[in-house]
Amino acid sequence: MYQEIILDHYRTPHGAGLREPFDAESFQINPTCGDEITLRVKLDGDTVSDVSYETLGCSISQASASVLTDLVVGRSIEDSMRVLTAFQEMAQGRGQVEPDEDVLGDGVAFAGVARYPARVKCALLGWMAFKDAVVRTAQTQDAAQTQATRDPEEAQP
Amino acid sequence: MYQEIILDHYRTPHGAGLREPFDAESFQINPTCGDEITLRVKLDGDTVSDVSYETLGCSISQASASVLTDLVVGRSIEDSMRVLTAFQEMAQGRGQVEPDEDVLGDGVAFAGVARYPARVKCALLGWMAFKDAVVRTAQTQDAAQTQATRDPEEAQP
Amino acid sequence: MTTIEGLDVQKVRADFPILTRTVREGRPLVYLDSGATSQRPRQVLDAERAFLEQHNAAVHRGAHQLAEEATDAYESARARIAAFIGAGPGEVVFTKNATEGINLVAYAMSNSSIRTGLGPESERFALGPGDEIVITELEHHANLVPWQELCRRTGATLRWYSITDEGRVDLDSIELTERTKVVAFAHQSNVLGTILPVAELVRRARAVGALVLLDACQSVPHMPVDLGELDVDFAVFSGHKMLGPSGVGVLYGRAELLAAMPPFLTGGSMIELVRMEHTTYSAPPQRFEAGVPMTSQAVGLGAAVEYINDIGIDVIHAHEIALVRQAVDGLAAVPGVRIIGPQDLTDRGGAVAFVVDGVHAHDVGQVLDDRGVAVRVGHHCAWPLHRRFGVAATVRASFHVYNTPDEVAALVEGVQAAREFFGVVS
Amino acid sequence: MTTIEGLDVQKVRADFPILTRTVREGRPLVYLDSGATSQRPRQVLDAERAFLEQHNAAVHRGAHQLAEEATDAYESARARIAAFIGAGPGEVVFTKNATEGINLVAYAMSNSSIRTGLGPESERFALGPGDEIVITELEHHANLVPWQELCRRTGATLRWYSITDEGRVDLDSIELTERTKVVAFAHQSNVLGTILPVAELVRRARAVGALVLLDACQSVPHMPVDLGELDVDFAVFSGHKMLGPSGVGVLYGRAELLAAMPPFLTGGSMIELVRMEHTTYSAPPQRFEAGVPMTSQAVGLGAAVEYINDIGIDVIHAHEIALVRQAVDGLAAVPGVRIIGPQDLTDRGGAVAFVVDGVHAHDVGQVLDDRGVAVRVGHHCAWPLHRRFGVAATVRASFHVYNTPDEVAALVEGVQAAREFFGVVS
Ligand SMILES: Cc1ncc(COP(=O)(O)O)c(C=O)c1O
Ligand SMILES: Cc1ncc(COP(=O)(O)O)c(C=O)c1O
Repeated sequence: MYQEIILDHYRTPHGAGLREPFDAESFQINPTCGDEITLRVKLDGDTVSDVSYETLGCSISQASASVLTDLVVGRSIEDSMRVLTAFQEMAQGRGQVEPDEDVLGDGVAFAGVARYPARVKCALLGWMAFKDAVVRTAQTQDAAQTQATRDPEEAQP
Repeated sequence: MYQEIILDHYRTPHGAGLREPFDAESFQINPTCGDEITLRVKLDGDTVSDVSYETLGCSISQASASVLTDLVVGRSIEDSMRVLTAFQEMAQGRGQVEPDEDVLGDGVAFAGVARYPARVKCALLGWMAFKDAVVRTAQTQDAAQTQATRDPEEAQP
Repeated sequence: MTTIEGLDVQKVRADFPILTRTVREGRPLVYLDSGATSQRPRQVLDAERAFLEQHNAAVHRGAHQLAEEATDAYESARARIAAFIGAGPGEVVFTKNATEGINLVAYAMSNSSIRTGLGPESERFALGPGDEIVITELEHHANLVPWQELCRRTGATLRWYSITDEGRVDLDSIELTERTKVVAFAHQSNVLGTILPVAELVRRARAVGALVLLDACQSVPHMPVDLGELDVDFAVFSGHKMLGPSGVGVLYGRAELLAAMPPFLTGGSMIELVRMEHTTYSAPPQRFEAGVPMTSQAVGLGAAVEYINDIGIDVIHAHEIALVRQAVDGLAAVPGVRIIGPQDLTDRGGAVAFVVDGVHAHDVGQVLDDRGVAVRVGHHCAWPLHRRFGVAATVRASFHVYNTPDEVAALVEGVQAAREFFGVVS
Repeated sequence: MTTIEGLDVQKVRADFPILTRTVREGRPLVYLDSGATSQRPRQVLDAERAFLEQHNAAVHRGAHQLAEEATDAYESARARIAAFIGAGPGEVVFTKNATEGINLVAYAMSNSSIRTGLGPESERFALGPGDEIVITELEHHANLVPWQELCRRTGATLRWYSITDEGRVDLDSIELTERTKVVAFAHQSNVLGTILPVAELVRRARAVGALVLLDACQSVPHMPVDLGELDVDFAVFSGHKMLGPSGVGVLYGRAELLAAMPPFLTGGSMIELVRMEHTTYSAPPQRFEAGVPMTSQAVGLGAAVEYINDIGIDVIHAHEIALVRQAVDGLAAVPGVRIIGPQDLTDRGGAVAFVVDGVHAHDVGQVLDDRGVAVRVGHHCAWPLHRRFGVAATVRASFHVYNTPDEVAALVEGVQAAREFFGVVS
């Protein structure tokens, strides 16, 4: 399970820390172990321009968040959601799903996690936070637009 | 279990039917099967002068009530309680208690019931009603006496 | 007696160790009390034991290999049971028995009725004075008393459909109203054998926006049941009546309803985030499974479903119906025997209750027991129904896949013997 | 390591089939997660199977021979379990787990608080705004969330004793008042291993007339407990943590209190008289056991008690304490390991929780699992306690009679290996 790639990301996480500005933030928790992540997303039009995060968690969840930033920053929302789906399928695939390195890059290192069901949630924690934050950016934008037409003063994210 | 004596009492129950006057009445029910008995006790001083009853129940509970009247009518309360205790000990004795025919008379026929735990309640239903009714006569008399010293008009049983 | 195609009863019987024992001084056991609890085949006992000897651990809690295997076994059992009843795995909540399942819904409703600290999604479960809960007069105490208590707690009113002399629900006896919040009824009566008109009762409940709870204790073990198709909101049944372990039952709830319903039992494994001041809860089905669950029993119930599937639930049903036919005809031919419940086999399943003129049910049961025939006597936890028919107690024979025509014949003979013994032969 | 007189651990281990299996590519299983759930000896599995193959029937319902035998087996198990904990048989209520037991008391109290239709005897269980329930900050979620929910339902307030840095209850942190109605606490912490000062907490509760509930989940399976002597009002524990089956637990209640308390789950077997309009309830313990119970599981728990008695609960306790001593000393000697909980063995039992500097508990657990050592990682259903100690998760090793000094050594080595693997060796 502990591929060298995972340990590398764990020891030197990419994109760690919470940064401003951001469009939406998500807080996720793993109820079985109490691990937490706070993750922020900044969009530039349709492109993910930054992902920043703070985690309290194991090597798997930290490395996974690090790989996530590598894979989604600079991509369109649509593309990043495609990566997310591929990662999730692999992680929940119980070792039966062959991962595509072209799509998942360093993410393929997590294929082994799929054989440890109790750790799948760790690998997915950051991804769930990312998904949630993206949904929130959409909501905030909608809300902002709706608000804007009515009362610009209240339109704070 | 079905001793000839039991069947005789079942077919020709002694003392069946509800009679007046009486000092107290008890209604008992067996929650597992819904069997019922209403039993009345009339005392003459310290002596049980009549026991009358109406049952809705199996042969065992009917025969047991019939035997009960034979055993307690004409006895002192104290004596009848002694018989009750002996009957109960035998019925709950799981076939280990040797019944005393001198005390229990026809009641010894119920010794076999003790080996059928589910039927013990049937055999005891009438006896529980008798015990309860005797307790009630004592209460009514107490109440009557207390009342009597205060307000004779309210002293109805 | 017709032989049911594809069923070798003797082969089935060989799977049930208890059926080879004798009772009352050497008489072969004739077990006709499966309506109270069924017996377990070797396959179910083996599955539970294999789990305990190889995979046992606390589920949904550990990260070690045993814990993973145990969680897997537990969740696979849930999926198999869900498929058996036409439900999604997320719609199956494990309870200790059917009784807990009904109480769960009733308490979730009274919990919803205390609105402090709850979101708007639980509002549809809230009750108050003037609201009504509707059941029928033939219900098992398990589908009566929890509703009485819910009414006591919330001020709602309990109403019920009465039962006709034939033992059918009298659909004209009451009308549902806009205040009817729940309609709860048995799929099949555990006394009369009557199968209730589910579709019609669901239609009426839907028309007034009431929730429907189906007590499937006597249907799921004996006939094909697709809860999705029946379109009920909740349903309950017990493992021990379907060749599975005691200590495990199922509450089925439509996914959307379980998602909106507040919890009942609270504690470990059903939480999302716990602080001393406040707790949030996980998604169903976990939200309704507090504490370490009946793990090996769920696995055993999964094995029971597999056993039933291997024989075929329709085959089991046909076999039982043939036994019911034989029992009803055989008993009705005994003078002085009155069958309580439909004699007509339309919409009727496998419980045959009866009284014998001049011989109390307890005495009939005793004579049968002395002959090795195990039946149930009493009110079978349906006291109001017995009162409705003016009897304190009935004798009930009930069947499962392992019963034979010879056993039914032994029942009928035993009833005749009881009449002779108590001298009521005409 | 001292050998405990009268205990042949290898002989004991031979009774537990699962202990011979291997995990993760052939490594012998080192099971150090008995605090979550224990394993079952052959004797318990055999007792349950013998019951099911010979005596299985619905208890307290049938009049046939099997039903009598089943009732006998069930009630004998109750009597044996009662004797084991210094209680009368009428004071032992079977529940599905300890969690249900605590919920039972909490719901009986909110049921009492709705006074409609109740007698004066239930008044002592009634709660309202201004009343207080007191627990501690180290409780398992099972002894926290049900009280939060009870407070939500009744308007009462939850308060708690805080925990000192040493992992002891800070008896000065709060004062009980005349409004304190319940004081509920663990006998032994499932994380820290701390044994709580029962006598002192009972004394304080009595002084203000509060009821005392003891969560004995981690004490009854591991040390001699006499509930009568401890003078608590209620206590709970689970079968699966004491070498017995899952799906069965016990609520102990003082006879006088159970007699006065209204029911929780309602349905069959707990009634006295049922009408559509109104139901009356039977005496305890039946009043609190609605529906067909976990029959074979109660029998299995009775067999577990017999198994424990044959070894001697004091022998088991001494053995576990020796293992705790070895684990605490061994782990404390590993650089970077911090034990959460008392290192002093006074008033301390067998759960050893710790963190490793620079290595997350999940990762420690994974390295251990890969070596065949099964421990639990996470918050162990005591999230507020973890927050109190500023950690999200700990590693917990817990023991039972079948564990050996070699296994504790494997734990300590595994922790060292985890540090090496994650490169935090100093
Ligand atoms: C101290 C304590 N209390 C309560 C519980 C809950 O027990 P169960 O999950 O068996 O209901 C546990 C175990 O999980 C425990 O350790
Ligand atoms: C129709 C019906 N409903 C409910 C129940 C209650 O089931 P359990 O006692 O397993 O909870 C039974 C059986 O006893 C039943 O036959």
